[in-house]
Amino acid sequence: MVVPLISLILLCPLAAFAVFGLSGLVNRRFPRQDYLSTVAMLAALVCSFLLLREVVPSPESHTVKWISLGGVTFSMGFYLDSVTVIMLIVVTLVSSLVHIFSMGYMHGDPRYPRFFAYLSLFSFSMLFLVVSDNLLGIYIGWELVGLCSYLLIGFWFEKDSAANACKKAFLTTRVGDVGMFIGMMMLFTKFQTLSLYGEGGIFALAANLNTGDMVWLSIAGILIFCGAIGKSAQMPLHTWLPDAMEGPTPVSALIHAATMVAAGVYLTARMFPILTETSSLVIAYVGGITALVAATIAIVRFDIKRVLAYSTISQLGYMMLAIGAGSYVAGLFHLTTHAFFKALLFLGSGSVIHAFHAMHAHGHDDEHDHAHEHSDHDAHGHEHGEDPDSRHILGSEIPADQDMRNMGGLRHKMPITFITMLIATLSISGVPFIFSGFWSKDAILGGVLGRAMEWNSVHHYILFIMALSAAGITAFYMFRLVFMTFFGEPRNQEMYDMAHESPKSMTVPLLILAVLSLPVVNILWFNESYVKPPPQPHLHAPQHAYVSPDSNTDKKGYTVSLFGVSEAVAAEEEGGHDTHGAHGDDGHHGHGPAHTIAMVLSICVAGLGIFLSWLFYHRRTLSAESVATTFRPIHNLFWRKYYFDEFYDGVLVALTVWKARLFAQFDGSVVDGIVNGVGVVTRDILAAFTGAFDNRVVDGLVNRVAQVTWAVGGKIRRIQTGAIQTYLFVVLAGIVLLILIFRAL
Amino acid sequence: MTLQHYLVISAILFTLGIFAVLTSRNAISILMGIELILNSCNLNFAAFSRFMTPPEDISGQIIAIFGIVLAAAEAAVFLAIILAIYREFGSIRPDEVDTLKG
Amino acid sequence: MLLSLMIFIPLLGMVAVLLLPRESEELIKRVALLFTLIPLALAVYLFISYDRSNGGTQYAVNAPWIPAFNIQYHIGIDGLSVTLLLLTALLGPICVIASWRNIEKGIKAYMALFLLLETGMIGFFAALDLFLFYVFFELTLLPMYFLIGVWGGPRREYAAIKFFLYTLFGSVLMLVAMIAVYLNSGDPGARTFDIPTLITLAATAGHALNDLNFQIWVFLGFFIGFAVKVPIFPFHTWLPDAHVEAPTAISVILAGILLKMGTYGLVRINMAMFPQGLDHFTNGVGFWGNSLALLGFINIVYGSFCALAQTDFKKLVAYSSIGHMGFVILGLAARNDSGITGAILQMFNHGVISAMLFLLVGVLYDRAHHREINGFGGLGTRMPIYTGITTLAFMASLGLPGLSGFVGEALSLLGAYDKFKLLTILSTIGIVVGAAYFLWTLQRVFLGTLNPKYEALPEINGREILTLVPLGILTIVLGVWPNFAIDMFRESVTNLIDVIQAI
Amino acid sequence: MEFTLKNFIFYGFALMTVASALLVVTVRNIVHAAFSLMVTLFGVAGLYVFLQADFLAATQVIVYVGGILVLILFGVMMTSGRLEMRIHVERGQLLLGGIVSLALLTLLLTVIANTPAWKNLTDDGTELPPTTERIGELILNGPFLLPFEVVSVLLLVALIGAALISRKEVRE
Repeated sequence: MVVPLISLILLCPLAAFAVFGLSGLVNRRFPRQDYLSTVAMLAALVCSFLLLREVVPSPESHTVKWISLGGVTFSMGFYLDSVTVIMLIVVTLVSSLVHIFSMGYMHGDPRYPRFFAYLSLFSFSMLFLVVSDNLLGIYIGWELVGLCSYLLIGFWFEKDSAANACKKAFLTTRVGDVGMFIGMMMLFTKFQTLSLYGEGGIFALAANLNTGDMVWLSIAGILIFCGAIGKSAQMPLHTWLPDAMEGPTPVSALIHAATMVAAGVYLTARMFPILTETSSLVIAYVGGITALVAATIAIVRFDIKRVLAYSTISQLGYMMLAIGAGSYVAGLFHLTTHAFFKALLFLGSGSVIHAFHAMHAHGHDDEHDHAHEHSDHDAHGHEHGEDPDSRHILGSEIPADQDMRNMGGLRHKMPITFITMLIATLSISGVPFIFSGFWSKDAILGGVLGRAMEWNSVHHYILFIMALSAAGITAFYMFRLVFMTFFGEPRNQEMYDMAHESPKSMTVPLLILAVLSLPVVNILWFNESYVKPPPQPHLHAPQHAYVSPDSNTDKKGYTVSLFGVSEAVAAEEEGGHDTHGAHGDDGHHGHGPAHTIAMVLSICVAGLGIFLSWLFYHRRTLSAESVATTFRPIHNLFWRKYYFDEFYDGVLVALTVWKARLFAQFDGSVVDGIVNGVGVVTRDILAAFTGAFDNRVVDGLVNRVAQVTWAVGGKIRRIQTGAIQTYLFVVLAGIVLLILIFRAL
Repeated sequence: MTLQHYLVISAILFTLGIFAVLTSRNAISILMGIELILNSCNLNFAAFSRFMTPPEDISGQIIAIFGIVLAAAEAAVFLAIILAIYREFGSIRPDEVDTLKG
Repeated sequence: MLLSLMIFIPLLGMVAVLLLPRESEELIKRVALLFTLIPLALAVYLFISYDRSNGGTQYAVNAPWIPAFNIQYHIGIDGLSVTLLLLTALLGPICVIASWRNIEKGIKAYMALFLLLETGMIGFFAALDLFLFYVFFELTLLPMYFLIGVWGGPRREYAAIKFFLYTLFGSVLMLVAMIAVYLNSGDPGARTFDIPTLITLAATAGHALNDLNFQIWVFLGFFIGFAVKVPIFPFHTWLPDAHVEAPTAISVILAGILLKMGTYGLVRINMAMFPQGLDHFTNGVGFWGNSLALLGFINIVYGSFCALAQTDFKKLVAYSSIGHMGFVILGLAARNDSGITGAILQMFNHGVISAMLFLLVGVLYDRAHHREINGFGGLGTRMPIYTGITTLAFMASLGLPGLSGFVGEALSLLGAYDKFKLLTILSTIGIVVGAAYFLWTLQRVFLGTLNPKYEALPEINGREILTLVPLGILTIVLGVWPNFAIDMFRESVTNLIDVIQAI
Repeated sequence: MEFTLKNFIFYGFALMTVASALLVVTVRNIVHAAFSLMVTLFGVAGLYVFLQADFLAATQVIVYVGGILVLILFGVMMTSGRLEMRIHVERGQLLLGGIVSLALLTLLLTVIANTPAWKNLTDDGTELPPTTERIGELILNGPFLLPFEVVSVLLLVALIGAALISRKEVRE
């Protein structure tokens, strides 16, 4: 039952895309691509839920030979454990909702069918990535989602900014992917396989490595993680994600918030068993720094989608931090909750943007044209088309319908959007108990603090503080968003007057997602043994770490109740693996105090953030402008996004282009120049015999040869007087000479 | 009258023919030079036939006869060409007819 | 017999075309198409009927040709040849169709030369006698020279002569090496040009061909001959010129087949016949031991960066070819399972993909009459199907998984990493730069606002789609199911590795 | 070398041949040259007689003097329009040609003098039977039949060709 289900899950969206591709080739549109794609996605969703029922006390995997060489075989297959199933459900669920939402949002777009086809292709790729049981398969899905991301970011490719953004996204992630590929090469060379599971899989083989190989394994792990850095927009490769907001908003919700960017986290989690202390720490720090930096940048954005984009980066950093700190389950848990509430936030913002579009449409056109975001941006692109790059760097050009400074007071106009977005905001901010985000975030904080206390590790204390600050900042800027958008007085009366609630196709997905932002989602993590962190044979606690005396004897694990992380005592089959712990779980040793402390602290910082936000943006007792002026340098740093774009555009891109030009010139002048030298020498020697040659400098040995030949011919042809007598004379003289010579011999 | 007498005469004729062909500025005198050369060859054939082969073998003479025939044919064609050239170039000086000049 | 038919049917077609009156152009094209379709049918038959479990030579024909030098008409195919034969035979009709409308003068001579070229190419991949091999190698040169020099762009004469002289330069060295091999193959009277025999002799301890120094020099001779054709770094400058000037279909053949002749030669002659020489250049020790991989690396990175700087669409594709052939060299240098398989796959895939790319450039050029990348913009709105196919080709070329380009590249790199760690890691720069130049081109040509000059540009037509679709399908099929091709030459590769490792 | 009449006559012919050939080459008037050539041809015919090649001698006279020479004279007339056309000779060419010719002559003479097989082959003076009949046999009924036929076709072709080339072009 498992195999056909998985096949169905993969094939449904693929078929939807194939219909589009084939119909496109013959220039006939399939009439209802939107329904086709949506139905395919819903079918996949149903199959995923069926799988949930099927599954699965023990992981299941099936492989087929994909490439078989004389000595090596590369297999393709799927590996189905609880995490896979949860991911499948998350992906299909969000994707289905986004499909439905898009039917309203994208209605009237000239490339409306294509949008759904791309969504289908994306869903297929993402699902393929999720179920793959080997690195090659993951890599394939990985690149394919990258392609879809490219196509969808550049969906409105008439805009120069979109065209730039999609290219940037693909290239930036590809840098990370190359790192991942190098990591794969390392693993392959060592183990002669790229399969992860089973007897001959990488995990089983890596478990047997001795300590001498730890440096190697750390490097390999970090390189694989490079792929995740790129795809999950971690520092320093995060800059593509904010630009990716040039894509249609449902795309931002699906790809750049809920699923694709989370694939990096998923990959890192999959790689959990081969992480060592070093690579774990690197991952944790990258995640922690990303979480903090992106959050600070988000504070000063005015583009509603960019705020959410930086928020996404920040939350992804959170998940990385969790996995790096050993909180496997918490990381994935947060991935799930984040997928829903962030998709909700994006779709909500899409709803707002859509409302403003409608204004334009009514203002300019009687026909109800919903493709205004598109046309709007198009005009925008024309206006500023001359210098897209500088626009990017400054980040100051915000489309009017996305600029929060034009919003305000919308809660009256768009009640459903408002309510649902508020729920999501409360969730992401970590407002306690009735919102899912609180539980997952708290699990991470507790896990990190737990490890810090357990290992007595300075690193993990630092990471905990980073995470905590990020949580506070997150609460602050998310409420800033809500206050600026939905509260207060309308800042732009004209736009406000035209705004309206979105159609049902858009609000229904919002409502569903709002429900999913409540702890109901935790049901996925309900069964105490449902998700077990895999063992980490090469992760050892430092020598000075406090190891609880019962760590070997207790059957430990991690439990998530209906209301999130409430206790953490359960089975850990591999418990006796070695004496130093090797518990790749959620720091349950320090659970008691750690989780309590973490929870209290996180509620405090969240409350502080919300309170400050209220003061700044609702009560306006504090002025954001004056604070910004006071801390001008810091504000600048945030505003300019830590100068990453400037650095990349000004240094790396320029350097690459410069190098390319250099190489091309080198090709034209030096490579030919070397042979030119040879050519000149050749020419001069010949000149001594045949007289004057023309001294023109030519490029290329071939030219030289031709010219030399030409010149020699020019000289020699004088001999061809055309007078027969001369020929005869020469012939005879030659004969005489020859005979004389040979007689002399 | 040894073989060498004839060979010497033939050699002189040959050389003179060559000289004429080389130096003459008139196509017809070149033709005459060629005729000299052919004659020298024929003379050689006859002489060798006389001195180097058994008396009853007169193949050399027959070859010489063929040579004469060829000379006749050659002269006819040559003169025809000369006429054609004359019509084309208005001259039969070979140095003025140099279309083949490279 | 089947193989001989396949070689000489295009020649027959040439005669047929020459006998037709100059004026009946449609008929000429149809006849040419027919005579390229027959080899395709034969190639498909060979492809299907080839015994995959046996990597040895099949369908061999061996007859004396010039007995005085013991030269034989010896042809046969193994898995590698049959794959490339299929590619050749496939590109034949595609190129004829691609030339249907845009050859304006002398279609008769064009088709005749094209058919001659096809004979040369098919013969080359089937030849098993060194002399025959060389003859077919040179046989491709002449028609190519005329096809570029007569039907090419504005600087066609220059490009054609450059191409001709360069290749001739290489093949002269090859000839010298070939004669050296012949003279050392035995006592006078027992000398041979027969490739399988020579391979056996070269592996026989104590034989003159088995000498390390001899093998190194002969390896170099052949190598330079093939390196010009591939082309490998310092010998590549003919390629951009030839591609830019050649008509579309000829560019397709040039990139699709002629470049493969170089790498095919490397596998067939250099690797199989001179394993010690190969070892000397690829054992990973010292400079010489890394030299072949180094050349592959230089090709990849250098070609990619040069491509990044181009503004001529066709030149960009030409330089990208240089980059992609670098992966072949790198894979061959690794000389292990995945390396060689990857290299061969890359050969085939590059043939398919670059053919697509050149056809696509041709489509654009036929409409806009220029190839300046910066002169376009926004074509995506005007020509959606064309844009879609181009995106597919670009993605395949930049190594997107799921499309064929990836498999070859990935296997080459995986194999090469085993031996040349640093060079392989550095070579991955080529992957990023490759993505960069293709995406940048995609953006400059298709994305952004539509250049008003091209508002009336017609969409790609059915005939052009017809040339692209088979290649596109192959790209996808081989990307999804590479075993489809690998099955053909797996055993042959194993045999080759046995030969290499036997030293 | 005794001074018999026969010898005398031989040397006379020889001298006549050589001297007139020299004239052919040196005289400036082409008509004179042509007539000198006639003398040379007669001289050669005489030499043939001494070689006991009677048929050959007769052919020489008939074909050369009767045919070729007349042809040449016609050629002179038709190209110059007057009978005393000058032969142009340039000094440099003369010098070079002279040097080469002299060298050639020296070479030939050296060869003639130094080839052992050719030495001491004296004409013993025996009378041989007339050759005409035998030549007729050989040509028409012997091994030379085929060459003879070929040559006759050649001659025919040459004559037709000559007529074709020299005829006035008729513009259509």
